[in-house]
Amino acid sequence: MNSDQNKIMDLRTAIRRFVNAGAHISIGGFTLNRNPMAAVYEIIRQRITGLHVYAHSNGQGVDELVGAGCVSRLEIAYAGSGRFAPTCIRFRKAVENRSLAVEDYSNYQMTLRFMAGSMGIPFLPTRSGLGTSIIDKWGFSAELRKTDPKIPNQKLVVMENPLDGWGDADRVVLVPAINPDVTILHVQTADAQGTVRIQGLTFADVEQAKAARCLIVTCEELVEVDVLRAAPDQNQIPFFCVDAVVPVPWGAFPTACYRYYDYDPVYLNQYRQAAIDDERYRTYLEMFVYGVPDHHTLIERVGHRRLEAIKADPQTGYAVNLDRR
Amino acid sequence: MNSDQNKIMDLRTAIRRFVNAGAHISIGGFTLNRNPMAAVYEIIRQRITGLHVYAHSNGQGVDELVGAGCVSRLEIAYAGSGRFAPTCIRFRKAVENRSLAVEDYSNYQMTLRFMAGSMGIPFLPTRSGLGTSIIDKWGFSAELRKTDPKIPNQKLVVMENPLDGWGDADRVVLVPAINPDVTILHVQTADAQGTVRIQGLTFADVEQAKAARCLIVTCEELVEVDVLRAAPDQNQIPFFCVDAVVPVPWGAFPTACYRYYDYDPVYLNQYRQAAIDDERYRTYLEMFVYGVPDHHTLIERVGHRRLEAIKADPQTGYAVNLDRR
Amino acid sequence: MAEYTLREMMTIAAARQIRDNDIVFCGTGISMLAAMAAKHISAPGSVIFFETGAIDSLLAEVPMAVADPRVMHWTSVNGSLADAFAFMQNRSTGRQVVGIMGAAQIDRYGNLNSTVIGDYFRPRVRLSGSGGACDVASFVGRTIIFMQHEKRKFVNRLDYLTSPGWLQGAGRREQAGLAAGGPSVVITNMAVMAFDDTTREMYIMAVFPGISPAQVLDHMEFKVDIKRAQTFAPPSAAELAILREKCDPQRLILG
Amino acid sequence: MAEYTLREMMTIAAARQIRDNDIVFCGTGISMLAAMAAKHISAPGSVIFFETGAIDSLLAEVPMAVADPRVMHWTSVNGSLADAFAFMQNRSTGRQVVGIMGAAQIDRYGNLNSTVIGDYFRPRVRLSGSGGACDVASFVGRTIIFMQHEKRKFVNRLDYLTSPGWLQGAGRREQAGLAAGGPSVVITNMAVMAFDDTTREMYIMAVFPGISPAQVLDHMEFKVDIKRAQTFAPPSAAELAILREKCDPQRLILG
Repeated sequence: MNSDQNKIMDLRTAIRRFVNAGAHISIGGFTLNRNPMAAVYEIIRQRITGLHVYAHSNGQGVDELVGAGCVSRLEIAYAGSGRFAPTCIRFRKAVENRSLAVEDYSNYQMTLRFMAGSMGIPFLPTRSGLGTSIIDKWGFSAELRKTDPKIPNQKLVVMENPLDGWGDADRVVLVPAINPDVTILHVQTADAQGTVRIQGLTFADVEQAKAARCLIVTCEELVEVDVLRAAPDQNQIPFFCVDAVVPVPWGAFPTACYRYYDYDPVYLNQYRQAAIDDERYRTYLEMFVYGVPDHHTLIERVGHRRLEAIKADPQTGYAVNLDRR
Repeated sequence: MNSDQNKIMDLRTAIRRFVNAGAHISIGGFTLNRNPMAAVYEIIRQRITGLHVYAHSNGQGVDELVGAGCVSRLEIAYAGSGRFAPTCIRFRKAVENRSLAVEDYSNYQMTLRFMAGSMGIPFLPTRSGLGTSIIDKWGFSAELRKTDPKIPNQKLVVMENPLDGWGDADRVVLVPAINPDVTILHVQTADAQGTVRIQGLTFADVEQAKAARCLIVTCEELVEVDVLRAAPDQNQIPFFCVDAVVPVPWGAFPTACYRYYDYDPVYLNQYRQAAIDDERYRTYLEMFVYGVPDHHTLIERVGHRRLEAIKADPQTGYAVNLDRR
Repeated sequence: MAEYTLREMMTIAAARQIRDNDIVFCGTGISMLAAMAAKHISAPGSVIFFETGAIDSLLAEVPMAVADPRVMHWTSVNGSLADAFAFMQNRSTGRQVVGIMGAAQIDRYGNLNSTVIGDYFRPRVRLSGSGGACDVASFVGRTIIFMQHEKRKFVNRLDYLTSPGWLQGAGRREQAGLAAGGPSVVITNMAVMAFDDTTREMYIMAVFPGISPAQVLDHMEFKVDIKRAQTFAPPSAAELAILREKCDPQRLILG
Repeated sequence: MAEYTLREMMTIAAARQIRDNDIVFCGTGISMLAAMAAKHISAPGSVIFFETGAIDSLLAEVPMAVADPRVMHWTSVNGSLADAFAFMQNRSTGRQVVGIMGAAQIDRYGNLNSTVIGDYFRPRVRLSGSGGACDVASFVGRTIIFMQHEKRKFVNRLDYLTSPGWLQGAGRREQAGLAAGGPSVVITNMAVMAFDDTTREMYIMAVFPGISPAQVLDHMEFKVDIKRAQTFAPPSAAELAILREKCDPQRLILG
C-alpha cells in the first residue's frame, strides 16, 4: 500500500529495491503474451538467485529465470510457450537434473491461490483435481513445509462439504492463498501515481497484483493521470496497490503486448534452438542478457526490421500475416 | 446457458416466461442506482407473489416489490435508498408487522454468496461477521431450512482454518452459494445476442448474472453486435449467460443510470411521502404501477420537464447542479 | 470566534482524525463530508473510496448514496463490491483503511447495532441492517464512529451486534478471528470518546465547548472514565471555510 | 475420392463430435483447428473459448497459443482466467462445455497424464504439467481427447494422473466429488475410441480406412472391446475444403 504521487523509477533501481535473493515472486502474462521480460532480463543481469516463483502458465519469462539459475523453487501449473515450446526446455532440464524443486497445481488452482491472497483469506475452494495425483503427490515434502514459515504446511486440503452437500458438492479442494513478496507486471499504460490500464485479456495479472506485498509495474506508455481518470471503467489496478512504475517500451519483448506488438517468432525460435544445448544457451545468455546493459540495447540489437514486422495492426491488435513458422 | 442469436423480447413476455410465483430472484443495481425498475413494476403489475428475494443493498427495487406484496422471503444486507430513505419504509413496515421473513447478512457476505454461485462452488470463506449476531441469529429457522430444499440447511458455518492458521486466520465464516432461478439486470447497452456492457460501477451485477439459472437483461440501448465486439475489454457478460434482452429506455427510472440519467429526487421524495401511509401507498400503486400499462406510459406521465432535469451531462455522467433536496 | 453549527463541529472532529495516506471508507452524509474535508485540510494524500467499488472519486458534488453516479466520475478505478471489500479484508491494504460509520446503538466496547431495536424476531423498530458496516468493522485498521449522545443509544447491552468493535474487551477480536484493528473514536453531539489501549473500554477524550463530562454521563446507560476529558478545540475559521465552500456549498448534508 | 492427410482426418473426426450450441474449450494446434472447422461445417452456433478468458474469438488467423493476441480480437468478452474457469465449474454453463485435450499417457478409463514420464520425484521425462487440463476434465460435460496410438501412451497404469477421466470406472467420478461429465471420445492416428455407458471402459468405435481393429490393439498396452468397431467415414471434399481454405490456409497446424 503506497499513496505517493510519483512512483516512477528506472528498472535497475526497482529490481534492486524490491527483488532480493530468495524472494517469493510472481510475474504477469501468460505463455508468450505480456510477460514482463525487461524485468526478467534485469533480474538475470543482477544475478539474483534462490527465488521462489509462483506461476500459472507464465511461460517464456519463467523459463528464462529458470534457465539463468535464478530460481530454486517453482510452484506452477504449466511450463510451455505455445507452439514454440510445448514444454519449456530449460524448465524440463532443470527438473530432470533435479536442480529445481517443483510443486504442481492446475491453472485454476493457481489462479484461486492468487485470488485468495488478494482477498485476504487463507484459502479458496474448488472441485478441480479431486481424484488426481495433484492431490496426493506433494513436490515439497511435509517436512520442508513444516520448516519454512513462508509456505503453508499443506499443499492443499480435501474437505467434506460442511454445508450438508449444498451446491451439489460432497467434497471440495481447499487451495492455500499466495501473497508474493513482489509481483511484476508489464502493462500497456500506467500513470506516475500507479493506476494501471491493461488492454485485452488480463490473465491473472490483477489477482497477482493485489495478492503481492510489493508491486512493480513496467509499462509501454506512461500517460497523464487525466487520461486514465477520464475512463476509469477501463482501469484494473488502483494506484495504492503499486510501488514502482517503470516505463519500458517493448518491455514484453520477445512476448506479445496486445495492440502494441506481436510475439517475435524469430527470437522465440532462436531461443528454442539455444535452449536445447547448454553451451549454446550460455552463448545466448552472454549475447542477449549479460551482454547488454539494458532492455533498450537488446531491442536495438534485434533491429528495426524485425520490430517493424511485429508491430501491431491498429484494427486487430496483432501483426497481420506475420510469418510465424 | 443459451446461444440463440436473437433473444429480444418485450418485458411482459420476459417476466411472464421467467418469473413465476414463488421464484427465487435477484435484481441488479445498488440503492438508488441502476435498479431494473421497469421489470420490478412489471412484476408488480402481473401480481406475482411469494417471491424469495436475494439482495445486498438493492434498495428502491426491493422496497417496491415488498411494498406491493410480491415478496414472502428476503435475504438481505441493507434496506435503504441513501438519503431518501435511510431505512426503506415499506420494508420496515413489513418486517415490523411480520408479514415478511428476513435473513440478515452483510454486503460482502451477500456478494460472496452470489460469487460462489457464479463459480459453481458450495460456499466462499470470509473473516467478516465473526463475533456478531449475524452468526448466531438465524431469521430462517433450522426447521424451515431442513424442510425447503431450495435453501441451505445452515445460514452459514464458522470453521477453524484447516490450513493450520495459514494466512494469519484461525477461523473463517463459510457463506453458502446462491443460484437464483432468475436474475434481472438493467444495463446501458446490450446486443440482440445478449452481450452486455455496463458503464460505471458494476456493483454485484456480474456475479448475480452468472449465478442465476436464467438471466433477463433490460437495456437503455440495443446496439449492433459489432459495436460491442469492437471493444470487448469493456463488456462484462457474455451472450451465452443471457436468456432475454429487453430494450427499455429509462428502464432504471426513478433510480439512476450512469451516463444516461440521474435518479429523480422528485419521484423518490413522493415515494417516501406515500410509503409512510398505507392509504397513500395504495394510491401510489394505483397511479404509477397498476394504473399504467407499461414503463413507457409511466415515463410519459413523469413528463418531459423532469426527464430533461435528470438527463446526464456527457462529461460527468450525472445531472450537474440537479436540485436534489 | 467563528460561529458554527454542532453538525459542522462533529464533521471537523472526524476530519481531524484522518491522517495523510489513510484510505478512507465512507458512507453517505456526514461521514463523506468529513472525508472530503480532511482531504482539503490536513490529509491531502488520503484516498476516499466506497464499498460500491469507486476508488478516489473526484466528488465535485456531494453524493446522496454510496451508489450515487457522482462517486463514479474521475476515479482511479471503477470496480465492484467484490473488489472494494477485498481491499479491506486484504491485510496490506486493509490495515491502511479507516472506516467511518454510524449506528443506532453502541456499547462500552464500541460494538454497534444498526439492525433492530427490540427482539430480532419481534422487532420494535427494524433498521436498515449491516450493509457494509459489519465487513468494514471486521476488516480495517481503524474505525471512526458517529453517534447521537442519548441513553437509549449508549447501552449496556445491544439488542443486536451488527458490527464488531472491541467485542468483550482486550484480546477478544483476535480470539474471535478478526483483524487487529478496531474502533478508534466515537464522535457525538456532546463529546469525542476514545477506547483505553489496555482495557479497550470507552472513555471521554474531549467534551465540546460548554458541555461538562457529567452532562455527557447523563446521556449514557453505562459509566465511563471522565478523568482524561479535555475541552475540544472548536473548528477554526479556515476549517469552516473549506467545509462550507469546498465540500457542501448547497448544504445538502450540513443542512 | 478426395486425398487427405492423417492430421486432416483426425481434425475432421473431432469436428464431427461438436454439436451446435456447444461451448468449446480449446487448446492450441489441432484442437483449435477442429473447433474452427466445426463452426464452419456442422455447428455454426458453437462458441469457441479459451482458458485465458477470451470468449467467442473471431480467429481470423490461427493462434499459436491460448494467450496469442489473435484470440483477443472481436470477442464477446475479454475476461480473465478466473472468469473462464468459473464458467466451466458453474453447473449451468459447465454442462454445455466440451473440452478438447491431449496427453502423453491415457488409461482404459480416459484418465490422462501430461505431467511426467517415470517417477514424479525422479522424472525420466518432465512434461508441461496440467495447465487448465485438470480443471476442464474436472468440470465440463464432455471431453474429446487427441492421442498418438502407441503402446507407451495407452498404458495400464499412468505415471501421474493429471486430468480425471472416468477414474476407476462407473460412478467413481461422482464418488470423488467431480461433475457428472467425462471423456466422450479419443481420436488417434488409427481410430476413434469411445467409452461404454455402463462400465466406462474404452472401446473401439471406428477404425480409419485401411486400419484393422487388431492393428489398433497392437498399439495399446491394454485390451479393449473391438466388436463395436466400424469403419470411419473419411473426410468429404467439402469438409476438407473448409478446413484447408477457411481454417488454416498457411497450414501452420496442418503442416
